[in-house]
Amino acid sequence: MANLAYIVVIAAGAYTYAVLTIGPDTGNGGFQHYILGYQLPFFAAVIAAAAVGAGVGVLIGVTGLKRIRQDYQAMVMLVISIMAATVIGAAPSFLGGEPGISLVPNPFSNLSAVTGAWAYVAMVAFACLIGYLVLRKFTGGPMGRALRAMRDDEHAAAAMGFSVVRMRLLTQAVGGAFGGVSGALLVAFIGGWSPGAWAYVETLALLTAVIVGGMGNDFGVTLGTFVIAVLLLQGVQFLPQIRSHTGLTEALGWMVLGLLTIGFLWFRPQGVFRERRPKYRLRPDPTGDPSSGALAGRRG
Amino acid sequence: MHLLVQSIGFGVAAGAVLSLGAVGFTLQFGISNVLNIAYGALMSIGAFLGLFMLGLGLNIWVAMVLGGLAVGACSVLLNRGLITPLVRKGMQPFGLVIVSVSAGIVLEYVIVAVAGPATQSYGNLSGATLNFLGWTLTTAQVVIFGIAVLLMVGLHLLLTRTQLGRAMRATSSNRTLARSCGIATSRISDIAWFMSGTFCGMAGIALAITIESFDFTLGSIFLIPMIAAAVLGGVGQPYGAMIGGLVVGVVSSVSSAYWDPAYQSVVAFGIIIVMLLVRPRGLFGSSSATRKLLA
Amino acid sequence: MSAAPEDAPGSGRIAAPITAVESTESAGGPLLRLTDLVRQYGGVKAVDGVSFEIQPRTITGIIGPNGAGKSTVLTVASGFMPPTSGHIEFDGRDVTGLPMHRRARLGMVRTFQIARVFEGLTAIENLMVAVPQQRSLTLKGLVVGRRYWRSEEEEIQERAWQLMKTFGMADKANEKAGRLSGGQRRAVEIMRALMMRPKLLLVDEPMAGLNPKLTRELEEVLMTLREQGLSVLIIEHELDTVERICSEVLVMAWGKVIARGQMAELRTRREVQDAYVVG
Amino acid sequence: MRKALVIPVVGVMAVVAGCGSSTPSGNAIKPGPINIGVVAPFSGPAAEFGTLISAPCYAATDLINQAGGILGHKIQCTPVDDTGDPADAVPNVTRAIATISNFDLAVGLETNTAATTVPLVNKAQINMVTTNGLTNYDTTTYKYFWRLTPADDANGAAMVQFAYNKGYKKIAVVFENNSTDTGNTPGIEKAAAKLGVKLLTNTTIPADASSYSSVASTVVSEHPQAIIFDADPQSTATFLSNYSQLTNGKLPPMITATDSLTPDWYQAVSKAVGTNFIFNQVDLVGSYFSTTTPAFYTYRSALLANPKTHALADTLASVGPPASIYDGINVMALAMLMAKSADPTVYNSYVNQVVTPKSGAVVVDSYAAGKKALAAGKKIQYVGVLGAVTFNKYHNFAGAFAAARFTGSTTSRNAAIMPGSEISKLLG
Repeated sequence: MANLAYIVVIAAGAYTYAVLTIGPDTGNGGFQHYILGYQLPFFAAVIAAAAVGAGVGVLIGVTGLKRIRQDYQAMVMLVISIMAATVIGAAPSFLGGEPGISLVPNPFSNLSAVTGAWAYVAMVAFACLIGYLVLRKFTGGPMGRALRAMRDDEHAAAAMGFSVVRMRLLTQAVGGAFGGVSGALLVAFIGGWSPGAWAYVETLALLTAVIVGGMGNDFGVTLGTFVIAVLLLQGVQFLPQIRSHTGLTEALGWMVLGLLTIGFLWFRPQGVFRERRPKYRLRPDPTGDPSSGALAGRRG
Repeated sequence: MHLLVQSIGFGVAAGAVLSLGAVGFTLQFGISNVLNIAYGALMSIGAFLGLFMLGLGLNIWVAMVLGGLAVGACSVLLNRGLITPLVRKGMQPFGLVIVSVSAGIVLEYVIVAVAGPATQSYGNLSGATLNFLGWTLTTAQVVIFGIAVLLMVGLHLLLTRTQLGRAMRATSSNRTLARSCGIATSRISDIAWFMSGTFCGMAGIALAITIESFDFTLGSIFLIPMIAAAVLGGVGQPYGAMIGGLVVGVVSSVSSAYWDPAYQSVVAFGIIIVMLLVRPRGLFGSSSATRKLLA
Repeated sequence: MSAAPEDAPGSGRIAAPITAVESTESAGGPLLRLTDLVRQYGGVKAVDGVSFEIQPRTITGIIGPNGAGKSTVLTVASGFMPPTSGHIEFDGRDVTGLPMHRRARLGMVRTFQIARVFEGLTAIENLMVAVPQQRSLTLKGLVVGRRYWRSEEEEIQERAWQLMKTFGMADKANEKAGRLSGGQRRAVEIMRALMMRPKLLLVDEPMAGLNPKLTRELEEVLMTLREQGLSVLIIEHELDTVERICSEVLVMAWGKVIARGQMAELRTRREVQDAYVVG
Repeated sequence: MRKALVIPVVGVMAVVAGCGSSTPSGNAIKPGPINIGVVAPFSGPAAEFGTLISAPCYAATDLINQAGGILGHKIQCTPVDDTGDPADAVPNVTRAIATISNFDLAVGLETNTAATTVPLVNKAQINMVTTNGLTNYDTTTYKYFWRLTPADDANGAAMVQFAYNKGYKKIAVVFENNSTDTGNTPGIEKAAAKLGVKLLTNTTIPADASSYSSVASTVVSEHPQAIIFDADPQSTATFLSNYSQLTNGKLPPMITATDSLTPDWYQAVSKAVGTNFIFNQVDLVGSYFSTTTPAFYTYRSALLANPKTHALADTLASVGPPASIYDGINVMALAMLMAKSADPTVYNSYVNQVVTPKSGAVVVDSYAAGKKALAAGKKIQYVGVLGAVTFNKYHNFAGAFAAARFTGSTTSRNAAIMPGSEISKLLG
């Protein structure tokens, strides 16, 4: 099940990176307030963001352990993500409140804008590559098989001797660490972070990406993220503004997003790319006749 | 002390609107078993329909009834056109939540496309201010409270005294069993969606009257306290939702008087999470409703 | 995986999984012992003071009318649900407070009343996943990678193929389990349980929905497994089946065990007949 | 209200960078018009603000083009949508920097997004005339940063000064929890302490709550002589109607910021508590400029002449930030003429020469006049709508403040003027 509070993990990573690199809040005329305010080097802060992301992921995961119906769980997750944004927004001296934290340092700030952006893309691409390789360890092979089994039926998995709690928290921690890193990279690029940047609707956009791409397919998810994020949401910016109707273009973007989600769930719930399962081949074995045994091919 | 009494009064006034919305929400959930997040958007539609009808020169209370019925029709359409077909396709509850979230967003931006994103207002309809029991309420708030009470009593009579009500309760507690007893559950479901939509639309217009100023996000902002009320009272329990609405209203009002008002909405969030995780049946829910909730 | 000798005519096809069963003579005493087991739902006692033992290498049946508490006994025994009171001992060890997955690792594996397969996995993957302590799922396995767990994975695959062939489902191995028929799902579920090399198999109405021929074949499987050292606790409605395979039968009604013994003898007992009539 | 969307993916960045391969700024001027990027929200809840802040740009560019353009180039306004959200603004502004040719001046960069957009624009070496109120830019060392409006804390101090002048000694303060509004608070607190004005409730409220009755009740119970209040239109209307419900329709005098002078605010508040309150009890405090100078007439007639801005002419007549953009564009355009280059790295060092008083300089009040004087080989001093401008070493200029009263849904007239020196003393 997709985690509707995932955006909180991204936010946690972003805030962690921000307060660990930005320096004390008395700087810059003291116009913003936040805790910590260290000036750690980039990589240390990213690692810390991963750790905090993992921690927050596990915390969210713990609430998900309670056996309630999945739509209720979805609701709890949505509420958690809205609540987290509200609480952070209402506490101005904790993480900058509603205005958020700005002037977060960029690791390439001494390069020019364009070179810096390219350097950043290169770095993010590298991070993605590493992330993909780590992810493959989890989604491919026997580990992926076990996780998929748990996703299909937790009770049956527990009956098979799997510690559902441990595996769930493990996946939450790994997912959380990923979210934390992506939050850190994002905030280092943007330079600022505020509750408005992680409203629950952003979760919907992430979810649409996953649904369109195909939930069980790493490549599909990546592709979906590109299609949705870049083409749709950024593409809307290139449309001519309809002057007489403020907000119409923007509204169209959102409607397309919503309809796309519904349309895919309706017509092609598996997404553009299906989940693929490995095929195993039977070794040649002269004694076995594959189709002759008990229970073969009969309808029960 | 005076502040406490007063804020309880505000809470009751806000709670009446909340109850109205929460009852509709919980009624539909109880019978069709679908968590409808698009409910908030339907509420906004109700508020904008009210605005449209005020523009036509209708009386606000007439507009409230008509708007409610119109939203009821929208609600049935949503069920027939989207939810039921997907349920038939075997979509899981989690998928349905995503669908209703998406549908809600689409509906909201349909409002933006038609009416624009600007802030709207019915104008000052609150009437004279009334003082009693140390409470300060406007005439409109009292009328809305009255309407809410009337609707609740009406719903109570419908559920307990009529054949339809019995059929609805039967469907709510066990759909399969009800169907095997010859109850046309899909028709009951339609009726539930319609009634839910009607409550929703009326709550939207009532909210727009009391809040004075609103935009297309009206309903989705209000959805969280409404769900909190429904969850507090036990999901699927109309009576629970009535009480839940009042409790959530009073608690958030009192909390914002004595605590940082910025945290006002956090109270509602807290109620939802604590209730669902600690006592999912709600304060008034039966254990059969609990079994529905548990996976 | 040792070879599957074709040494027992008529039951040779299922010889392979049985060698997978671990030695059950470990503790000497009864394999499973339930003492004064009570399970309440709200105010209702679904199980009301049940005590019994299961010896190694036996098939024990539970019969009784609907609502007698049979499934609840199995559910509580497997650890899916905690008992309200009472004790559960498995293989000489108190497992009352142990969660289901820990009991499964000790060798007590259950199947479900309605077969539960991992629908997104292929049939053979359903089997291969059922080795919870495989190396590939450890931290070391994640870090070191394939060379740490490859040989074990190959062995698991080999065993899974043996079972698939035994149950005659090798041609369905790469089919998504979600597309299998009810009987095939049942088979996958039982094969999956066998992959774990259990000492005790808890099965809930495995014959439900199977045609008579299939039922007989499954009976045969279970009996061969027992000969190889497995114990089975089976809930079954079909009394003929129970009579054929069970060495001991418990009759439950109203949450209590009202009679126990051999099926043939029980059929004649008055209280058993009464329970069925009333139920 | 719903914020617009940030998508935390590499994809966006890739597109940004992909577009960016072509045109690093700061090169010699290319054929085609010179572009002024109007960095403001054009979508999202604050979209109206984008229209308002574009108007002075149209007025200035129309006049500059009528005067023959700059160095043979036309000049035009190009909207850059910052969506009102600091995080969303970054990709859009980065893309604009990379894709807009002859992007030689940016205007706008308002408070909500300034913290992320100003550093970007500065780094891209593009001059900016910003209207943001962040106090951290009071002492900025950004080379390309220019600001002709006061920081928010000065505005807060001016609100208290105004209250003090009116004789209010007990004031309640209620702000919405956003950057602009919370930026006022330090100034309010400092000024209140210096002037001996007692602050009662001093709280922030969340936007768009369904009721503010409890907050209102707290405020009412303290009997303030006036209330300093700033929030979005919807929340303001709800708060005021909750308040009047408690006091039988009696509302205290309200002091708010000039950014409340919008049709949306007027509409929402007038429907909730009536126009009488708006016309007689609301004071809008903001920066001041005279509406009787020739420079103002030129500005106003340019606004009236363009159909896009015609309807806004009256609204803008007393609002400081748009006027500061108008003046700022003229100053920058004249600096380009003096530098004989539209390249910010070149003309930036001429900006102060345009405005500082010097002996023998011709005082000019429009681009056309300045261009003529420069062509005649004279020194100039631009004195525009805001009057004489002098930038301090941080490229900041804060003029006088005034309190204004509504005279219509979007129009106001200045009532009380407070010298800038008085306000800066309160903050010192």
